[in-house]
Amino acid sequence: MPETRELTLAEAVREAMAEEMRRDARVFICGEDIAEAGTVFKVLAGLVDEFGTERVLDTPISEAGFTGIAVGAAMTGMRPIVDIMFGDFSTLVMDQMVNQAAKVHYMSGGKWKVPMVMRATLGATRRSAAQHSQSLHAWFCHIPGLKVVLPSTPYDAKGLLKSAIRDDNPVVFFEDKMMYKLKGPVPAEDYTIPFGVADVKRAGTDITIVATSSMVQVALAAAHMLEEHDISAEVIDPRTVWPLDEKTLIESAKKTSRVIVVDEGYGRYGVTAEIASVIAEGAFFDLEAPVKRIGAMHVPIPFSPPLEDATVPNEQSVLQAAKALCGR
Amino acid sequence: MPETRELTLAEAVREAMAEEMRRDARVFICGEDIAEAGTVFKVLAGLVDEFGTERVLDTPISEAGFTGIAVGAAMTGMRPIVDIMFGDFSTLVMDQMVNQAAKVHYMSGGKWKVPMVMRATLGATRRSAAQHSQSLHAWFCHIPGLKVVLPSTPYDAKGLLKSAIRDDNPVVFFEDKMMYKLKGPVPAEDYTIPFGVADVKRAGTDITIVATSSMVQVALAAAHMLEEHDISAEVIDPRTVWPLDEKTLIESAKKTSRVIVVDEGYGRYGVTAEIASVIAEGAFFDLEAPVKRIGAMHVPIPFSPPLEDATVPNEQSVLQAAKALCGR
Amino acid sequence: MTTAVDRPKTQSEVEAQQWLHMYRRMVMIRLFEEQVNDLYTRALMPGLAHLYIGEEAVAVGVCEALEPNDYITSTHRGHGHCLAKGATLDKMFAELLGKEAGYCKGKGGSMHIADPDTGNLGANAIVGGSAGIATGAALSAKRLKTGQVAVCFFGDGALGQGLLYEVMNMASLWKLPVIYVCENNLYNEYTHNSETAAGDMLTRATAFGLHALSVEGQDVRAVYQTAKAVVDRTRSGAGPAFLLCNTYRFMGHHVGDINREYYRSKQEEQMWKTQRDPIKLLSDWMMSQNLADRARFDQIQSEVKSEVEKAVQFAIAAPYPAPDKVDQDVYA
Amino acid sequence: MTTAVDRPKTQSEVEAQQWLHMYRRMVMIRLFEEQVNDLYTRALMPGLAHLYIGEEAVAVGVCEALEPNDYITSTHRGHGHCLAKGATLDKMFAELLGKEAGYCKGKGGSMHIADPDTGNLGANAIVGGSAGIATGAALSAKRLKTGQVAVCFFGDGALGQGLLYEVMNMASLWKLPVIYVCENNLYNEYTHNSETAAGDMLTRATAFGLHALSVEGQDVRAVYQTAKAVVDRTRSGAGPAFLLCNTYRFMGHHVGDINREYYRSKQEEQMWKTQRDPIKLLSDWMMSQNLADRARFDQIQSEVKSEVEKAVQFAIAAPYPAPDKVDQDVYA
Ligand SMILES: Cc1ncc(C[n+]2csc(CCOP(=O)(O)OP(=O)(O)O)c2C)c(N)n1
Ligand SMILES: Cc1ncc(C[n+]2csc(CCOP(=O)(O)OP(=O)(O)O)c2C)c(N)n1
Ligand SMILES: [Mg+2]
Ligand SMILES: [Mg+2]
Repeated sequence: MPETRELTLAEAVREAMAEEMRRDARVFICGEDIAEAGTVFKVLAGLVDEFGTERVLDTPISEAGFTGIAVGAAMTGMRPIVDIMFGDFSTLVMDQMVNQAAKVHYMSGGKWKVPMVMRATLGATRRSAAQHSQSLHAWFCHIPGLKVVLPSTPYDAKGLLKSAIRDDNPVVFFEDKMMYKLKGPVPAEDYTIPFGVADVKRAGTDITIVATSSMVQVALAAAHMLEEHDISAEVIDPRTVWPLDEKTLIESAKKTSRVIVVDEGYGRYGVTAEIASVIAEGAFFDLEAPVKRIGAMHVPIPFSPPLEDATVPNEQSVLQAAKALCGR
Repeated sequence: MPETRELTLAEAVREAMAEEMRRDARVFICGEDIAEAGTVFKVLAGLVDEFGTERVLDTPISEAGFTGIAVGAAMTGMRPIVDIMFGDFSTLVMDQMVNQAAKVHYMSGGKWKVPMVMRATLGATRRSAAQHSQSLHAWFCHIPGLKVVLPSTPYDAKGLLKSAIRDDNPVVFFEDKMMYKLKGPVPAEDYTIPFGVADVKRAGTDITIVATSSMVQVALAAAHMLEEHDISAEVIDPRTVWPLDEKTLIESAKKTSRVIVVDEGYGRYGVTAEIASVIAEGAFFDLEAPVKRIGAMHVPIPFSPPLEDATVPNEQSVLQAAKALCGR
Repeated sequence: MTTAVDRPKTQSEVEAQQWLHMYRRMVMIRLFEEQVNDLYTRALMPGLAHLYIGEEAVAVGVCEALEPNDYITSTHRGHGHCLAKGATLDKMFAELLGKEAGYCKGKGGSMHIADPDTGNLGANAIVGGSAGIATGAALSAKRLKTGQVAVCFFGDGALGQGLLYEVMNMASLWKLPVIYVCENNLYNEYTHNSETAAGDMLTRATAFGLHALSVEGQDVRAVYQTAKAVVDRTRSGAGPAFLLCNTYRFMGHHVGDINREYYRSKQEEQMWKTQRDPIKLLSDWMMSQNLADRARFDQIQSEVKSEVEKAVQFAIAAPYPAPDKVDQDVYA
Repeated sequence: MTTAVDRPKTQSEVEAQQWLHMYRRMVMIRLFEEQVNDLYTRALMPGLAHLYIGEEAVAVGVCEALEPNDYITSTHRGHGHCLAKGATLDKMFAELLGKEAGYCKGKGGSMHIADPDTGNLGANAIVGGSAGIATGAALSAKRLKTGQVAVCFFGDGALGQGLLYEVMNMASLWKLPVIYVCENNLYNEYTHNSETAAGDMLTRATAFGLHALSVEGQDVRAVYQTAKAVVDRTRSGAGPAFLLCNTYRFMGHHVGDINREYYRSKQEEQMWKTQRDPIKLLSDWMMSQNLADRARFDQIQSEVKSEVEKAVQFAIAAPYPAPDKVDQDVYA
């Protein structure tokens, strides 16, 4: 009988890295305060004891620099994992990720490869204000050459991260910092989850809720509440937003004829726009109502708790939208 | 009689800056090779003679640095215009534009303002390859606190740029480098064009083509060809993608019931997704067919001419899409 | 006050007044931060709090050398800079608690205090993120001929950010009135800077043509005197400067950073706290010079204490912003 | 060849061979670039072309000091680096013309030549953009204990990019085998670097703990000898180095940059072209030392000329990639 434990998402992420580092000596991690401190979120706690400071490499506060170093290391035989403490600091690595990592393979006519992972956090409601709360993954999805992963459970996090580390392309992996303590079953044996395969987190017939990252948990909670209103909601998690499993999304939309897309990034020009467009096109003749998009409010994320809470999607906003879509 | 001349888009842009610099001593420009060289595209040629090197300020190759300096200067009484030679180098200024410029006003509770303009180029087909051909404006549209302008004619370029310079917010202004030589009528007297007002570049009844920047010219050419097929195309240019004139777009869509959205940015998770979503939602009950999106192919932009030409939208792709949508 | 009104003050009395003023400011910061610690521990304060305790002499010494309309930019560890530049306790606390009455209407919080009235361009939660802003403010001052200078406060960790070198280069080329004040407290979060900064810190500034000095950051008199000279020099048009202040944070990186032994020893902390406390160093020196007695310091301490308490009560009682204010102030 | 096969070569013969080899490489770059100029002017070459003419001694002198499997990164002005590291003329031209037979199947073009076989990690059209890549390659070499070094070529303009300082710091902290070679040709496009670089260039490296040297970049012997010493030192584990090569581009920033007087004088150009031509400097010196005669140089010139002509014919005749190849190689 395969063993399955309850792990937190942080533990699942750590275990994925530890296993891959054991499996492949070329894998190493670099970032700020990751060795003895084990990151500010303690996600990497203990790894340095097993793998030493050369493979769990503390860096100066130089996001662009160490991301660039990772690109070069990836091209020349290593498999780096870059730790970007807050996804908000993605702003500092865009050139290295977008003009370098994403394009090296193509520009060289397929000769050089960049097998690296950039891990970063996303998510608000930690009262961390405008520069430490953003979910900027949409930027990366826009860029050919990158793959973008948004796990929503410990199981997915481990399987997807292992796939990311084994992938020969630059992969951007976003973890919602509010989910690190979320628990879930994780098999003890080795497994990976392929990219581009959405997961139906909950089957339903009346409405499809497409949700990413921690919004999957929000969608599941809303789906649960919707039962009381006799609405059967299907919750689908694309897991990788690029590549995107368009087929599964469209099929569910065709089945239920009503769709909500929830993502924690800013609502405008964000992830929900692409997913909604794909569905609106693919299920055009089956939709009973326009696809409803729910993202973060178009404001910098405020510090004050009552303000911040008003900016991000939550169970209530999904619930209300679902009821409205279903005419209740 | 108000005088109107034929100007190129480059001349219109230059004239807008010259007039605003004459009008307001706080306006200055900074960037690489902008003074004596007048930029690599010669857009600023001659400005340094009138305004001197303090107001047409040559910088080191330090995009992040001089953009940051512009943010600080804007907060303290100046009105900087930052010149980013190629929009591809936006990657280097994301922190200063997104974590600083866009958020200063909000984070300070409305106390500090950042009246600055970032001008950059976009557009492919100059055989400049993957790091000098991108259209990355979608990133900026995603960010609350920024406004994003995409002019498509000399007239619009001048009026919109003057509005941008007079705006008390950070405005990102993208010029298609392939359009600098495009000529069009420009009034000699002072005028501005408000943000958030789309322009119907051509009226039509059978199909709406929403297009941005140089894609407006592509759409107009396609619309002209469509006449031969008895298809009357309406071409709408949002002019500012944020704020976005949703109303005009939706109304046109309701009228024609068929919509194409064309933008030169990468097709996935780009500008077309937002605009298509807005229309698909707003005109849901009037659309005869799914909104068709046309953007750049999801590949880094290749150097080789036959390859590059295959990646960007053109008259033919718009024409074919329109015919297909109209069932011809 | 014991000074007779009609007798002109002697040089040393004037000096004593000035040191006492700085003493008061340092105490204000210390007690403010202790109160923050308390609020945080009692779960009354949302978010994170990075305390400035131990580093007070830097902010106070530098800001005393500035004019009220001079500019500063600050950091995630910014309360001290804001207070030293003249922020009031009540609006500071209110902001930290996310209240409408705060400096930023609750929208900024601990890491984003900004205040045009005191020339505070804003604290910044991006390490090194304000280097451009301070330099730009100096550019404005130069262009508008206002005579202002701009001070950019940042930690030793910010030496890792390339932006700093880009803007120091431009400041030097254009002779801008900006002073980069590096608060070298030895650590970037939980990592000693011997692991993050190669070479020599001062040379990183001289390499770009800046006037660079280092100063004992626990001695407010040294900081003040050096800063004064540097500020005067910069204000007179001699170009940008770099001031390296050697200091130490007595507490954790943030309030929650309790067990610190894996990255620094208790002895090290103890040494700094007992022998290098900037507040004690100043009062000891003043007493040794007979410039003030213990009672004077006690009095200041208790005055400030009650100011702080009043301010914190105000902030606790103040209302949160109405949720519908959330989308105001996005655009000017 | 005139050397008898069975007689062991003397020291100076070996040396002469080596200099002649470098002479040939420099001529190859020169003639390649002249051909590019011609192709461009005849509208046969798409895009932009940044010629390396005048700077040949830098690429050749440095690359001669490297092993075949050592790494380099290059710039927008990269043809010289690629050829010096061993690229072949035909695949170079083919790439520049956007042909399938080119180094990058036509996908990269002039600014993106890359070639694993010669350790070429790629030219880069982002100024300074490859500083991280070169440093990362050095990290790999150190971790995998391959004994390789990595050379990062960049122009003086790249000194404006903060990234460079970030990675030099890490290279220094971690003692990585990387050498930063700054080609100081005095200009960033159309702007003299006295307007863009404050302070002292070498100190910008020593500040971060790097071993830094400057060298007369028109003298290939000086470049080679200095580079050799620096490469040996770095390969032996002594840590990163910075080599400042003073040089000059004889032509415009790119082929279209014809009228240059607004940013630099004809006299200045003339001086460099007539007195500081690296190719002429080497042949003059060799003749003065009786290491070779005029005929030998003429012979090399004509040999290279015909190689170049053959290669360009190949490239012109080669087919473009089929349009349906456009979406290959996006993902590995
Ligand atoms: C660009 C960026 N990277 C990382 C962080 C996370 N972070 C916050 S404070 C800090 C350490 C800063 O050290 P230092 O600059 O020395 O300031 P100190 O905390 O010692 O005052 C780090 C890494 C950040 N806020 N910004
Ligand atoms: C980040 C970035 N900014 C601007 C440019 C545009 N640009 C291309 S070459 C160049 C000048 C580079 O000067 P230098 O580094 O000295 O190299 P040189 O051309 O003199 O060899 C500039 C500004 C660019 N390619 N990348
Ligand atoms: Mg520190
Ligand atoms: Mg140069």
